Parts: sequence; structure tokens; C-alpha cells
Amino acid sequence: MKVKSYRADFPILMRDVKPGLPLVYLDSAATSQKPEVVITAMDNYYRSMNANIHRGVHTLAEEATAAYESARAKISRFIDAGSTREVIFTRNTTESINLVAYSWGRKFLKDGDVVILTEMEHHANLVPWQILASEKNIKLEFIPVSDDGLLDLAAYKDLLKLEPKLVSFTHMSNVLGTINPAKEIIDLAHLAGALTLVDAAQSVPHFPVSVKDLDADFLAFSAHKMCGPTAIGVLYGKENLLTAMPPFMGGGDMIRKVALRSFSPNELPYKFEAGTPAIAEVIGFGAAVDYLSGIGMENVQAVEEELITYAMEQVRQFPQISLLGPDAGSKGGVLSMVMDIAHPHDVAQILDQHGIAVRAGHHCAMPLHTRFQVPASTRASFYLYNTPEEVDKLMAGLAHVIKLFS
Amino acid sequence: MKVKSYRADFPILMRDVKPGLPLVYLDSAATSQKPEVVITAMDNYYRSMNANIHRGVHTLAEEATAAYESARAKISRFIDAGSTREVIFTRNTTESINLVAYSWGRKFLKDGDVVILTEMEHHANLVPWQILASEKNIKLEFIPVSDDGLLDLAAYKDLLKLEPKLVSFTHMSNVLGTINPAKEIIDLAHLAGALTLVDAAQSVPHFPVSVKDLDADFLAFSAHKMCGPTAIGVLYGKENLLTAMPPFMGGGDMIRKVALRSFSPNELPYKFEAGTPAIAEVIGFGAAVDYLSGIGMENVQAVEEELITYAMEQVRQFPQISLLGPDAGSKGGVLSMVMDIAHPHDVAQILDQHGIAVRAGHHCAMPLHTRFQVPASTRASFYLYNTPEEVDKLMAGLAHVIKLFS
Amino acid sequence: MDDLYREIIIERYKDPQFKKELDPHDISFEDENPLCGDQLRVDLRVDETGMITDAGFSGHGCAISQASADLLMESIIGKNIEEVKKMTKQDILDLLGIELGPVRLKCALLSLKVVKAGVYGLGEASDALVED
Amino acid sequence: MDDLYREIIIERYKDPQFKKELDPHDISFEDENPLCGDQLRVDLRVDETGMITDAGFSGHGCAISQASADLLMESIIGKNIEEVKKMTKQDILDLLGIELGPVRLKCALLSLKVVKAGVYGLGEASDALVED
Ligand SMILES: Cc1ncc(COP(=O)(O)O)c(C=O)c1O
Ligand SMILES: Cc1ncc(COP(=O)(O)O)c(C=O)c1O
Repeated sequence: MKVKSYRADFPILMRDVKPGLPLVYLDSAATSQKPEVVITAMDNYYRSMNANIHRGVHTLAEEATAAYESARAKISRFIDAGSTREVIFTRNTTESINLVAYSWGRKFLKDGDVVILTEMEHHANLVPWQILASEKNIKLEFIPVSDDGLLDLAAYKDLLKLEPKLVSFTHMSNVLGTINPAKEIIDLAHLAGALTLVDAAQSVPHFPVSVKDLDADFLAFSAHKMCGPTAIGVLYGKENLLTAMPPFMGGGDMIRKVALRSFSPNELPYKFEAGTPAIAEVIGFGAAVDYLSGIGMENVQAVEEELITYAMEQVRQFPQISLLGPDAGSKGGVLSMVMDIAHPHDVAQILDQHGIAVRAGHHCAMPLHTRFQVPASTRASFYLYNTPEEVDKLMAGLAHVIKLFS
Repeated sequence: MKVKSYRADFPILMRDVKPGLPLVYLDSAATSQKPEVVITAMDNYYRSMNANIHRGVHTLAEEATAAYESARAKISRFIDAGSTREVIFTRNTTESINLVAYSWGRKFLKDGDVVILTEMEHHANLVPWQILASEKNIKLEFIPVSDDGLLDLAAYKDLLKLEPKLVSFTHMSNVLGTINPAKEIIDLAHLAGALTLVDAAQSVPHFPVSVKDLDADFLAFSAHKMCGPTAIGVLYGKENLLTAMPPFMGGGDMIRKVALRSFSPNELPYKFEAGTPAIAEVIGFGAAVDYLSGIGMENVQAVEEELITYAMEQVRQFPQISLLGPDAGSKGGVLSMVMDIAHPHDVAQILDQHGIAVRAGHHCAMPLHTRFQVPASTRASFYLYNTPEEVDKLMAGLAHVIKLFS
Repeated sequence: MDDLYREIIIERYKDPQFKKELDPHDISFEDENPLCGDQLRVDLRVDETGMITDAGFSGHGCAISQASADLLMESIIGKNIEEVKKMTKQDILDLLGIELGPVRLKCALLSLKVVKAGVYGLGEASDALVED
Repeated sequence: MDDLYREIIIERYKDPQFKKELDPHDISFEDENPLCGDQLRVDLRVDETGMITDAGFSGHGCAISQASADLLMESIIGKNIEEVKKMTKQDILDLLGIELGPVRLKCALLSLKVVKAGVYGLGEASDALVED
């Protein structure tokens, strides 16, 4: 019942993939669909108040600035941040993590320092540290992933003896669906004197997250995975850390004063926002957060739990399919499948011919696939607008794949 | 006649600032308004084909990828680039310049190397080099600006004797309106063995620009100043230069292969596009370029020339107003004014009460204002949708300011 | 139409009553608004009871910031510095008799920020001093 | 509905005719598609006139890439390497008898890319080899 009503909020879900073939969108871990209210918020912005912000005294500029900053306040409350000064707008999770690597990493890490990551990271939380490691001779260490897709916390405790400066880990794996015990990981890191960065790209969109409860030092997420537009993401950082960090990019808005050969940076959060910001996108993001808050993140989580539990039950009927990741209950709405008889690309392509959108490949987590000794997998992922009937359609599609390749 | 028809393409221009007070938007140098076709292109994207791109095999992902890459091809043709591999998507001009400073600058500049800028640069083309200079002990030198707002080319030729590695300059000043002789500056730089970066934030939106004719090595611009959305910009770079540069940000899409401790970068242009891109924005940008191409950039330029010529004639009636920058003819559609009797903020505020949106302040060019010994100025800037009647309204507003403060 | 530019604001801008440097003074503080290049200094004389006996401002800025400085000087003469510490954004808006958007609010509040940084004896002025 | 998965593709995938390594061989080349982890090697025997006398592929990949490799091997045996150099994307699509989106096109063209890199004696395979 409830599920039906969320569904109607998303115009694209009324679309047929081909005439007569309705869209079954099971690729929300890659990017979510957008509700009418978000699309309309941006449309309205461009039709009625578009202007550059912060420096303007005219009416449009004041309206746009107020809308932009009120969206920041909403997002700040959504993740329970201490103040809007702790909410930096970036393009996406990837840029948020790069910002920390470039600004904090280059200032505070030195030759031989250890950074702990995990084997289940998305490339966004691997490559920035690899770039830094190669420049500054940082040592990267990895918390191993068990066969059932969980982090090995005993091994983590051993790694902490290396006195790492940072532990950077994903809150929820975009492949395994594993929801990591973030609070415990952070507490242990702090005890060992390390800071923490949470890749929250898959958590903030799917269940309630409080940076205060987690005591996270940095936390990164993207609007496009949580009903918001592309091109906008957030880096949350504790105020004292952000204050101590040098600017990342230079330009307008991030400065207080500029002379020909020197500048002084602006206050937080502007210090890290160089150039004309993603004004329409921030406003759209604000509308997305309003939308999700209106539903309640516990309710979003409940819908997904129901769907993944049902999907995992149903998929057991196919002995040809093995799953990556832990059992339902300890995982989010992500179903990553491997079939001996059919390649993930073929599976995805055949499902597409049934109108079902799933993803095939390494999902930007090559090392994790290497860990599980598969080159790629087929991933179905759920969000608040999906339904049990769509799970049934997925199963019918999978049955057809198996028939074709057996 | 023509002007009227462009005007009708922009929904926001039908708006009243306050009931009965129509909007006179003269702040396009800060950000332009958006035509219906651009707003609709993004709206359609979210309503009918939103999906993450490049890695997906399902129908939506293929449609979105095709739309995204076809926009890149349009933009590439718009600036006459050699291939789409030379067109990197960034957030804005500011990020484009930072990308060059971080990636090219950190690899190819060393202690004592000289970079030439000008006194009329926007902060976006100052601060990134200041950050780099303080890290790597680069020397920044500045082409002086004459009292009538032109670059001193004789001084430039002298500076070239310092054997600079890079000459980075604005194609058109956002304060003075000066259109710099880019081709000449670039040819001289090349003769001296230097590379060139053109800040084209104010040129690509306002007149025809061919990177091939200019022989520019790098060129940066923003969609939001040329009828496109916020959050999307371009770095053009010559292919051989981009190929030799290391990646800037790390993450998804910019890689070919990733292991736990190493990665290999993707081919151009993806090597520099980390994480989920600004998909809707690129598609909107493509629509903006279609719109401008349809009109013809010569025609856009002609409208603005007419407006600035008329405005400069009219403003002469006020001896209380002095102008920054050269005479009409050698300048774009930017009118920056200084009044002894009234502060720029007051001028802008009073004009706003007439429905007229202009900008007051340093316009992100503090050193240039220092050069002219004024703390700030009031800037009216024109675009294809403005009309001579709006110039008249501006003059009436200015007359009112003068009356109030005399 | 020009509701922001009430007569009192234009008058005080053209012909300020308290635009002067005090020498000697007991308290002096200076700050600027880099957005518009405005710059403001305030000098105060304070007697042994903490009462402000004279006040003056100098520098340059827009009509809103100059008028607000002039009106603020007038209003704090005769006040105890403890009272001044309690002054808020709203007090300034009441003095000016207008409402302001966020950018111009900064202009209007610059003088109060400078005065408060001075009476608190701070090393640096902060926007937090004038946030309600 | 499964227009992409024509019988010939599924058949060639399940039961390829030319999936073999040739030892000795005159030409051998190997490449991969990192997007999907596919990996392909091609071995060729060429006589003194430049005619291909035998061809085989090995590695793993999706049905489209494996079927296209199998059909390509069949089609180049008996051809001169100069002819093979002229083969295009369209030749592969004709062999497969289907149309493909950009992602799957990469799968379909991997074998031709490997063959061409081999006959041209290149150090590295490039997408440019199979762009029309
Ligand atoms: C000349 C010039 N350069 C750079 C910029 C920066 O553009 P953006 O804020 O879109 O990065 C601007 C506009 O603000 C400009 O006018
Ligand atoms: C766990 C995780 N981290 C990071 C990212 C990167 O997000 P974005 O592409 O929005 O930067 C993603 C999504 O692709 C993800 O799932």
C-alpha cells in the first residue's frame, strides 16, 4: 500500500522501456530516480529566481542565496551536523573524498604514515589514497572481507596497532550490501588516535545516519543516489578539522581578500567552495531531503528490508545463482549475483529486454571482485519506489536467462 | 525586432520583481538566464531517461550515455576542438583552472619557474596559481593594465624574456569588458616557449571562439554564463598535453583498472572525470549550445555591441559617473561604474527597487579594483535577451540615485 | 519605492554627526567588510563606572553602514558597556527603521560588530557577535 | 524479445568452433575489456603469401564477445592479412546479425581489435582500430 504511494511520486516510473514493456528500475545503487517535487524545485528555480549568489544585492540574488543556504541547513539537520559550517558542497562523494585527501592528507600526512581502508571499498575511496600514497609515501592497509562479506574486525584491531592516522571505510558496500558497524569502527579508531572518514554514499540515502551519534570526523555522500540531482554532493567535516585544513581549490567565493600574490581564505563552509556553486542542484538536493524526511528514513529502510528479504528468499530457487555478500537482515537492498553459465553482461542485457534495469560489471569495486575471484557480477538494487511485484518480474527474467543458457 | 524574439525564449524575464515591477536583468556576467529549451531538456532527462552512465547496459543507461556524449560532441564543435577527447567536464571555469594548476602545474612546474598572469584576472585565475606558487616556489608576474583598461603588450613582451612556462589570461575582463587580443598573446607566448591558458568564462558565451584559430593550449569556461545550467563547465586542452598530465581526482570512471594499491587511468577525456558526472547538467549544456548555435554567435555579439554602445552613449549624460574600462567597440557588454557620491552597494540597491538587477562589489577581481584605486564598482552587464528599453530604464534608475545622493 | 533609503539614512550618510576620531580614547577597534571594501573604525571613551561618555567612527562605506554607525554612536553614548554587550541585530534594525536582505544586513551590522569586538576586548571581530 | 540473443550467438557461446590455442603460431595477441573483466587471446597461422591458414581464440567473456570471436576466426581463415586489416565494425555486426548499444559494442569488437593489433604488429590495442 505504502509502497504504491511512493511510486507515484516518480514520473519516470510511469515510463515503458519499449512500448508495452514497463520500466522495472533496479539500479538505484548506481543512481536513484527523482520525485516530482525535486524536478519541480529545480525547474522553478530556473524559471523564477535564477541568479548568482552570495555577492548580489538584487532581489533575485537574495532569493537564490536564501534558497541555497536554507537547503544547506536542511541537509545539515538531515545528517544531524553541529552547524551548517560543517556541510561543504562538492560534486559528489568522489570529490568529497578527494577534497580530504588533497587538503587534509597533504597537510597532515607524512612519509610512512598509515591509512586504513577496507577490501570492499568503491574506487572513490581507493584511488584518492593511492594517488596520495604514491606522492607522499603513505602506507595503505586493508581490513579484509570474510567469505560471507563482512569486515574482519579482529584483523582491524591488529591493524590499529600500526597507529594509523586515518581509517576510511564504506558505511554500506555497494556490491555486497553489507552495512558495516560504523560506530564500532570509529570508536576503535579514535581509541587508537586515528581520524575517520565514512563513505556514506550508500548509507545516507537508505537509512537514518547521524554524524553526531557516529562521531564521524568526515562523512561523504551524493545527492543523486538519494532522490536528488546529479552534480551535487556533500563533505561533512568536524568544524575544528575543517578549520585547520588549507583550501582545496582556489577562486571566487572561497576567499576573503585577494591581492596579486596572496589571498586570505573565507570562513567555513565557503572556504572549500570555489567558483559559482551548483545553485540549482543544491536547491534540488534540499527538496530531496525534504521529501525523504517527510517519509522518514526508518520507513525507507523498512521498505528496502522487506524487498531484499523477499528477493533473497526467491532467488534461492535458482541453484545456478550464487550471491555475493551477507544474508538479509545484516544488509541493505543490494542483490549481487554470479552465474556460472552466463556472463553478467548477458544477464543484464537479457533482463533489459524484459524491461528490467540492473547493472553488470565490477560496480567500481574491482579489488572486491578480485577478492571473490569473479571478474564481474550482476546487481539488482532497491529503493523506496520498488515493489514485491518487481522482484517477481526479476525472478521471471532470471528464469529466462537460465533457460537460454542451460 | 530580433531582440524581442530572443527575449521570449527566457521564462524568467516574464517575471515581476515585485507586483507591477518587471524584471530588468543586467547581471549576465555573473550568470545568464536560461531559455525554455534548456530548462526542458533537463526536466525531460529526469522524467524519462535518468540513469548512471558509461557502465550500464540497460536501456536508460544507454540513452543517458548517448545523450551525455552527444552533448560533449556539440560542445566540442562549438569551440572548434580537435576531438571530444579534448573536452573535459568540470564544475565551472574555476575548477577547470584548478585542474590545470593541480595536474599540469604540479607535474611540469618547478622551483623558480615563471607563470604570467594579468592585473585584470578574476580570482579564479589568480588564487589557484597563488596556491601553487606558495607550494612550489613558482614566480607570478603580471601584465599591467593601462588606465583605459587595456593590457600593456609592450610590458608583456618584456615579461616573456623571463622565459615563462605558462601565460594564463582572461579573454574578456568581467569588470572592464576589455576583449584581449588572445591570438596575439598566445602567438607571442608560443614564440617564447610558453604554454597558454585562456580564461574564456566571458568570451565563449558572448562571441565566436575557436580554440583552433587561437591555438590555445588550455581554455576554460562555464555553462551557467551561456544559457546553460549551474554545476557544469569545461576544460579544453590539447590532446598531447592532457595525455601527458596525471589524473587530478581519483575514483570511478577515471580508471581503467584498480587493484588495492594501484590503478591505471582511463583514456581521455574520462581520465579527468572522477565519479558520477553532472549528467543532467551536461545534457542541459548541450541544449544551451544548440540554442546559441541556432542564433549564431555573431548575432549574439551584434546584439550586445548595440546595447553597450547605446549604454555608453547614454551614461555620458551623468558627469557623476565614471566608467572602468575601454570605450565601446573594443569591449564586450559590461558597464562598470563608479560614483563619488554614492557607494556601489547603494546604487545597486536603489536600482533593485526599480526592478533592475545589477551587481555591486569587486566582482571577484579585487586586485583590479585596487589597481584603479576603488574599493568596488557597480556593474551592469548585457546578454542577447536585453533591449535598448532596458538601457533606458537603467539610465532612469541612475538618475534617481544621483538625485537622492546629491 | 525607496523604502530602504529613508530620509534619516540619506541624511546621516551625507552629514554624519559622529564621524570623528577620538584621541585619546579608551577603546578602539577596526574591521572591514571585504565583500564591498568597506572599512570602519570606532573609538570610545569610557568612564570609571563603565559608561560610554563619547563615541566616534571613521572609515568609508555605503549609506546603510555609515548611517547605522552614526545612529549607533548616538545611541550608545550614555550607555554602560554591559548594556552595549547585550545589543542585538534587532536594535540596529530598529535604529534604521528598515528591513534588510542578508548582504545589506552585513553592512548595517558592521558598526555593531566593531563596537562589540571593542568592548569585549577581542583580538578579532566575528559575525557571531551580531547573530541573534 | 531476445533479439540480441539469436540462436547462433548462444550456440557459438556454448559450443565454440575455434576456441583453441595454436602452438606454434605466427601471430598472437592478447587484450582485455576492464569494464567487464573480459580477456581475449588470438593466435594466427599465416603462410608466405600472407594468407591466414588457421586461427583460434582463448580467454573468457560474455556471449556476445565469445560468439563474435568464434565467428571472426571462421571468417578470417583463408583471408589475406591485408584484407583483415580492412575489416570494420560493420563486418562484425554482419557476422552477428544484430545491432548493439555502445557498451555491448565493445564486447562485440574486442576480437576484431585483438586480431587487427596482431596483424598490424602493434604493441598495444587501441579502440581506434575498430572505429569506422
Ligand atoms: C573572467 C571570469 N573568469 C572566471 C570566472 C569564474 O567562473 P565560475 O564561477 O563559473 O567558475 C568568471 C565568472 O564569475 C569570470 O567572469
Ligand atoms: C559506496 C560508494 N562510494 C562512492 C560512490 C561514488 O559516488 P559518486 O559517483 O556519486 O561520487 C558510490 C557510488 O557510485 C558508492 O556506491
